[in-house]
Amino acid sequence: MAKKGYVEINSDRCKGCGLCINACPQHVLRFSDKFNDKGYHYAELYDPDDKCPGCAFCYYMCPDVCITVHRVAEERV
Amino acid sequence: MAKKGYVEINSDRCKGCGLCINACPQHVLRFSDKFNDKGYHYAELYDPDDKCPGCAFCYYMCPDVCITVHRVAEERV
Amino acid sequence: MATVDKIVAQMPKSLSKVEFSYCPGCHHGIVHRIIAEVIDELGIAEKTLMVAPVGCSVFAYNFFDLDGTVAAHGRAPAVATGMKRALPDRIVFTYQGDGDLASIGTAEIVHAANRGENITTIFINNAVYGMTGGQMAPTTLIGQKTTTSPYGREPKANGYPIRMSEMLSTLEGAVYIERTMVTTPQNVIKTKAAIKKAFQAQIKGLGFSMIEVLSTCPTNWGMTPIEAMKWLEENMTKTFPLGVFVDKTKGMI
Amino acid sequence: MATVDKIVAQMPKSLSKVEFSYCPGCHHGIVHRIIAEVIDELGIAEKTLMVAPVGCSVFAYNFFDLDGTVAAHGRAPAVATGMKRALPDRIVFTYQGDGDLASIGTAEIVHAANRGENITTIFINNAVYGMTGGQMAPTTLIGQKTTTSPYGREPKANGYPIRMSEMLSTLEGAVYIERTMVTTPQNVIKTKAAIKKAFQAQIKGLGFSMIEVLSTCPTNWGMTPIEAMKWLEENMTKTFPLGVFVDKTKGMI
Amino acid sequence: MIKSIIIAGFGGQGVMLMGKIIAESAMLDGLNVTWLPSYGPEMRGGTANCTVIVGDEPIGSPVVDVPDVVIAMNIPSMIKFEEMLKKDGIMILNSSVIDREPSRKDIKVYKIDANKIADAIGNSKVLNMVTLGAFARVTGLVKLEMIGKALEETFAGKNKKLIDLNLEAVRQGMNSVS
Amino acid sequence: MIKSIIIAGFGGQGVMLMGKIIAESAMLDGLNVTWLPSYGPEMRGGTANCTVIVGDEPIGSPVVDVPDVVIAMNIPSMIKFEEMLKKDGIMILNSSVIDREPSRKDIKVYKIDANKIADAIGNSKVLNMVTLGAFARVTGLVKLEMIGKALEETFAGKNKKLIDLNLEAVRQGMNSVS
Amino acid sequence: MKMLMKGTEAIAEAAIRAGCRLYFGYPITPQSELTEYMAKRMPEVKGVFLQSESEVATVNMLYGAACTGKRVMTSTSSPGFSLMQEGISYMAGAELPAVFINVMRGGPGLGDIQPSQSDYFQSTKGGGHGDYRMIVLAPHTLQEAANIMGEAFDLAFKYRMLVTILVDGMIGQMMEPVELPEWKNIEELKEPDWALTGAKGRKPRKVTSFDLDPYELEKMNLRYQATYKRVAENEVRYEEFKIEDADIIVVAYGTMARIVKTVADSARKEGIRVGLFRPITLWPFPYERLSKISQNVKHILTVEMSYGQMIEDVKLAVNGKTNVDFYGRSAGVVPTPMEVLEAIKKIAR
Amino acid sequence: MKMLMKGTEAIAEAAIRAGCRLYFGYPITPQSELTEYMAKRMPEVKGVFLQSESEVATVNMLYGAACTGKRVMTSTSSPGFSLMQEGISYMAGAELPAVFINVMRGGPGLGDIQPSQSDYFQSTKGGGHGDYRMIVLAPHTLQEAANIMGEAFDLAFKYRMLVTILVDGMIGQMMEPVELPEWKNIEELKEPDWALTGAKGRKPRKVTSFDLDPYELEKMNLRYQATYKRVAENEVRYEEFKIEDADIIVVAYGTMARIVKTVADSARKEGIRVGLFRPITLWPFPYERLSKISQNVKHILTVEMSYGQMIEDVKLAVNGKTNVDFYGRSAGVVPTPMEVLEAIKKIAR
Ligand SMILES: Cc1ncc(C[n+]2csc(CCOP(=O)(O)OP(=O)(O)O)c2C)c(N)n1
Ligand SMILES: Cc1ncc(C[n+]2csc(CCOP(=O)(O)OP(=O)(O)O)c2C)c(N)n1
Ligand code: SF4
Ligand code: SF4
Ligand code: SF4
Ligand code: SF4
Ligand code: SF4
Ligand code: SF4
Ligand SMILES: [Mg+2]
Ligand SMILES: [Mg+2]
Repeated sequence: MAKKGYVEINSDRCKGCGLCINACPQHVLRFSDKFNDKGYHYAELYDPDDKCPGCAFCYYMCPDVCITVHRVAEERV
Repeated sequence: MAKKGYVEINSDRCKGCGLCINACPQHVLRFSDKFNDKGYHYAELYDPDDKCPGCAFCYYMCPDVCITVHRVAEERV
Repeated sequence: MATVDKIVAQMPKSLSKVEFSYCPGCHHGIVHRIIAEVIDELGIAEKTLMVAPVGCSVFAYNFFDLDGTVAAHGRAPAVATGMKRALPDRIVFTYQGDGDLASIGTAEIVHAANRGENITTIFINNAVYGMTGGQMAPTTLIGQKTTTSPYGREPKANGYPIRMSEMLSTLEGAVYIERTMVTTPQNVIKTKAAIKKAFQAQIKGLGFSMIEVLSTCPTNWGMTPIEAMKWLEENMTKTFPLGVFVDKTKGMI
Repeated sequence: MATVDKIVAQMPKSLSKVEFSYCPGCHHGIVHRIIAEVIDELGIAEKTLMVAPVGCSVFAYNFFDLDGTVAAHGRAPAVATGMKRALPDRIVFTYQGDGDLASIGTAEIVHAANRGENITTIFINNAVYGMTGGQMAPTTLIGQKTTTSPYGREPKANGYPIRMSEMLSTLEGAVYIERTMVTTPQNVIKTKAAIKKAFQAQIKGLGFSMIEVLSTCPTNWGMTPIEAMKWLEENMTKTFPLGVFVDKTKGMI
Repeated sequence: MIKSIIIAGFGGQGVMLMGKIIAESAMLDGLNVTWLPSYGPEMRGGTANCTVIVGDEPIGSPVVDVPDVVIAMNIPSMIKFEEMLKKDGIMILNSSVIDREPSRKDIKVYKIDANKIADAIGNSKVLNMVTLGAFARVTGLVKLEMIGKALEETFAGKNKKLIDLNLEAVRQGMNSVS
Repeated sequence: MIKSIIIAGFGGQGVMLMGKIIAESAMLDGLNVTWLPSYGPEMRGGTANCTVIVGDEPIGSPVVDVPDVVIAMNIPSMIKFEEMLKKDGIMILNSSVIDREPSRKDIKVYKIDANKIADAIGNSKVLNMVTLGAFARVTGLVKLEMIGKALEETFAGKNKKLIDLNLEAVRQGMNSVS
Repeated sequence: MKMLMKGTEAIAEAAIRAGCRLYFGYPITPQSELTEYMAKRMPEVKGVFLQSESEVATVNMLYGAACTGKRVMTSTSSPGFSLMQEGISYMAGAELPAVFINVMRGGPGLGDIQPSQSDYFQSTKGGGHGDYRMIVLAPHTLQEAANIMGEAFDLAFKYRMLVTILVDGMIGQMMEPVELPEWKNIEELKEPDWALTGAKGRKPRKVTSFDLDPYELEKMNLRYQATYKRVAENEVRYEEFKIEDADIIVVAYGTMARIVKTVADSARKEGIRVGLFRPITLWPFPYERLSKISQNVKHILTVEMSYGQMIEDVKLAVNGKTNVDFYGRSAGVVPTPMEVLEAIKKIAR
Repeated sequence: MKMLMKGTEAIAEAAIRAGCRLYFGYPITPQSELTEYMAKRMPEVKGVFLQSESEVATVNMLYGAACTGKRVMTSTSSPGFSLMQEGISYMAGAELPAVFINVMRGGPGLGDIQPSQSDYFQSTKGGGHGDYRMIVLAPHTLQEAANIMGEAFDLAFKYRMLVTILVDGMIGQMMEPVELPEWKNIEELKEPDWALTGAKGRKPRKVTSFDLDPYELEKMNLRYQATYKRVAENEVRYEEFKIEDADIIVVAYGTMARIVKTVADSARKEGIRVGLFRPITLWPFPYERLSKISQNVKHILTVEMSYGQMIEDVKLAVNGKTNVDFYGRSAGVVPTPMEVLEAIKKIAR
């Protein structure tokens, strides 16, 4: 399947609260094994099956405004 | 007719506001011609026809607690 | 048969003999007397503490023959709270004007009510700052001219007459709130019943009670005492309707 | 045909890049973002002044890319009033916690609302004093344990959770008051609509508007961010029902 | 020359305005003046008073220990200020309300039936202007012409009739002691 | 003898408690002690730290310019306090989080994989006690016995298991540097 | 043209002429006439008058309005000024310019409403928390009060400081002929570069007294201290009255100084050479000048309507070089010229 | 038995032991632990803990509770103390005894939450209006703080005065071993003859700071002044540390004095004979004693966590007899021993 959407997560800014993970309807977010400089296991996208449609639920819930949501579409140029 | 009631007015304390006069249903109160030490025309009882029944309306309305209300009755001793 | 002369109404015991400092016809005096009568009737004079406000009734602690103090402007509910917490079995009441209670003392009255502080507040709403010379109060009516609303109170600039009884009634700790007036012997009697109930609520430990009494300020309204009463009845009661706003005392008193 | 990559959601412009000082999962951050989005959408960033409170959001004036200041604890509505009176054509909003707005700042919020002061207040109710370490707030629930209600809030001693939206709704100057929460994307969207409406009311010059947002304080509640959201939904909403308490904007916006 | 006047009476008797008109008239006459009121709740029920100083030198203290003139509009005021009055000083009394004599013998006393005169004019409120008239006549410190101007200033924008009424009261007060 | 220790880390790492247990253990051992925290919002998100001084003389200032020991639980803390450390002073690092080296060469550095050891014990929160154990072993300033008593005091009324868990963490921390 | 005006009114009108178009206040005797005057006058000059819900609200409204870079003021009396202390400290910390009028009355507590000078410490040493100062001006006639208003605003903006006009109930309540100052053209007042007005076409600005990092907060404090130093160096004001040949110098301010002028004349009639040193800026206090003139004089007498507050500054100035005596009454009692003369005679003996 | 306690907790527990059963307070860093401790502890000792809606409410609750003759207290930090100034003035005027704890933090305004000593003026000169004083005690160790609480209440009742314990965030936040004082038997505390308790079997009593007649108010004020004089004569407290042979005497209080003790030792190691004069009562300030010892000494150095507040009292004491220098930092920055030593060396040169 083609990628419809994806997110970028500012891992430096992330505090590992998990609200995005909790909100993601596609379950494509998880905590990283790694710590960021603040010592948090930050959130990361793990979406091997391209399930993320860019619904932005994670964005809505992120208290630290870490998430940028992209949508990808085939469009006529 | 026999006296059923009457009022005593502390004329030193009276400030001549007239609330008692205004409230008296029998119209037996009036301003004195004289000034008291404060310079007010104090209220006085003028009840030649013994109309006052001691209803205490004047007492209720007096903001300076000047009025003592008496009721007089024929009673068996 | 003999003629018996009985005194049926006279200065209540809980008033001291000190002459009131109020202007002629000012309703503060009527309400003082009512409170004293209630205290006498309930037999609580020896365990009552009064808190006077800053306002025309600043001397009230001297007019009552009770232990008493005067609070900083607006802070009577806090002072009363301190007293009541220290001596929970005493009766504590505050006496406050509309500047005192509805303006500078807003936070204190709201939180005393919200805590259900077991005190009683007598609130004299005369739509004006009496003592300082007739400035606008938060309860001043729309269009009413005062020394600080010389062109008449205008909502855009000065807001609206605040209805404290209504507002405080939204708070859970308030058990009895009523608005009355004292313009006729009849409503003097009603006011007395209300004040008595408020004190009884406190005696029973039910929580916060307040009686708002619409009152005249002939001096600053620029009216005779009689005119002032008419004005009150005709104008103030429209903005501030009389009535009971909360009563959680049913079956408790 | 080509693959087009569009950003559909990202940090709004009205936020500065400064990292928030909030604990992980704290709802303050969500509400900040919503406000910034609304300001961006309304295109008012260049004429908006913000007033931060004392509380965890004390740094908020740095988190927004707007002219701003921080008011003394509880006094944001007074500060905002000063600003708005000086510059009536600017947009002024306060951001306040429950200790700030519902406790020490009671008088200021009541009178700003009553004056119909043409400002907008965002009120974060997290049932606790976050910044100072989890003390009881006036909005703390009955039975809730905090550092100053270690045995659980008990109405006899500490009074009742105060419902500010309900109380302020009794005031004539308040034109729009709604209570929301931000526990799901859906109610984040609702909250955003409410905040937008509040700002629009101000833009139209209608008067005082306030949005109360029920929020979590995972740190002082001693819960994970997710637990905290559940607790909020299950407990806080019972005492603080969501809804619109006043809306005098109909047909005006 | 510096002269000090204390004007005292009961709240509603208009003593403050009387003082103000005196000060203003003197100022219009080119003199230095100060006017200092008692104020606040004192003015309700109790006595109110003001101190006016006029002079052709700069005035330092607006407070006065020993006034040259006392105008007393009621009994408590007479009692209160009598003792302060300068030896050979002038005391003007509103005899409509004050039914006693001052006790000092070393002062000059003038009595004005101010209420009565005012009532006769048809407005009981102008008793202060009546008294002011008496003061002007007795002391010569202020001139009728300046009083007229001062009244115009004070009631600027108000009814012309009011000014006339007050001026008439001043005149009658002047005559009452002549 | 007076020794000063700065313990610094990230808000949730339990540095305050670590300091308190050190101070309390030393006190129980008959020494003078002070404990001084950084506090307030600093403790959220940023670094938190406390200063502990122990000694057999009276302690004047609870503030320290040049600590004898620094315990750093995260990178910002290491950077911040490294430069203050006394020459030949001791620096104890939580190597689970700190993946770099201190730059000074004139100090003694001990690395503890505190998170990992704590996780192994089964409670990630006890990483502070693990570190405390290492500190005790390295400096000899506090004795295991007193740490036990201090833990009992601190968790009085709490679960006995909790005390055992913490003490076990201390022990493993001691062993980790032996 | 001179007009007979009340002190409160003269001050209010002069403030308006000095460009003040925002007034926030809460009634309190003996200054309510100032508030009332503003209520009447501000709408006429298209200014803003707002009666606040309390003095706590007032000072914070002032804070907000001052943030916008406009000329703002309030007036109050002693208890109200006490309530403003937190806000004053905030404004000082945020370097906001504003003018306060404190018409002092008898204290402490509810006290009375008569003239007093017992808030000297509160204004000059800082009634609020933290190391801050405000400029304190003490006029002694209504003319001086009217004249000083323009200066008060100018100083406030020049240094980004609070300015308090400290007068007592007597100055507030008395009437005197006053020649009102010229109108300032408010169009010409330019917007300060720190004012919050909406970040249009520029970077957002922040106004605050806050920094959790003590080293950053210290920097802010050092900036305030540098300002205070500049003010102390440049803005000291005082009046000397017949001090050239004086054996006794009386130090007094405001109403008290007025009274002392009368007394100095009477004393000289009795052969006692009395002069008056009148600080006009109570902060910055004229330490240097007073230090200098105290060297040649036998006695210094401080006279206050208080139990001795300014005397500490007088002593700090004199620094042991000569005797510093005190005469004062408080609680609303205004010393009469006669009793001050007595106090002088006692020293002269 | 010594216990390791936080300063705030040691003070709170000592207050309870001293008979305090009524605490009103509002949270503020760095003293919230005191409030929290009281919340926990008061119910255990059948006392009253009430979290007020604000510091303005707090001080007025204190006023009410103090009216009943009981031992009452509150605690706050700088901005909160500013908000209490009106109420403090009222309590002083009503001659109500009560104990305040001000755990000072960096100012002015919101400032920061780090230790500071910049509220010295506010407490010692009167942050509120009117001529009043309160007794100000400045302990420098937790043990001293705990010990002083009983005395604080005793002084408050003996003189019917307010007592403020002025400490900084460091004393509030640090832990040290503390031996808690003995329990006072509260049954034995007798009801004062002015307490409002309901006029049972006696004449009604009135508590007030109010009299509209200035001459009556003056009488009240003269009574306060007489009390203050008695306190100044009898209750001055200070500590002298190695001053016998000192060339330089450092004057410092609280935390700063603690630090100076360390510094004095280091200085002596470098051959500079430094002593410490530590006022324990900031009001009444030990003017006399300091005046006396300053005669034999080359230099006086005042060190404060402020830009110089106590130094005015030091100068008033020294009165020109010797040099008075100053070193201070403020805004929450605590001078380190090293920099104080530097300051001393500069003078010693
Ligand atoms: C802190 C403070 N601010 C202001 C005042 C001045 N003041 C005294 S009474 C009063 C208002 C009184 O009005 P209200 O409460 O309505 O009582 P009333 O006189 O009308 O009965 C004011 C503003 C004061 N004493 N203290
Ligand atoms: C006058 C004053 N009193 C107390 C404080 C301490 N203080 C700072 S924030 C705060 C409460 C914050 O609670 P809230 O308003 O609910 O905001 P939150 O932190 O929960 O978002 C308090 C009491 C202060 N800064 N100033
Ligand atoms: S955009 Fe939607 S699906 Fe994609 S990661 Fe975020 S929440 Fe999950
Ligand atoms: S919601 Fe934001 S801060 Fe929280 S884990 Fe996700 S990205 Fe990180
Ligand atoms: S008792 Fe009744 S009838 Fe008699 S005077 Fe009074 S009001 Fe009139
Ligand atoms: S109501 Fe009272 S005060 Fe008024 S006139 Fe009658 S007696 Fe006098
Ligand atoms: S001013 Fe008004 S409220 Fe005050 S005593 Fe007079 S009439 Fe009553
Ligand atoms: S303490 Fe609570 S309110 Fe404050 S930032 Fe942390 S979670 Fe948010
Ligand atoms: Mg009123
Ligand atoms: Mg909160």
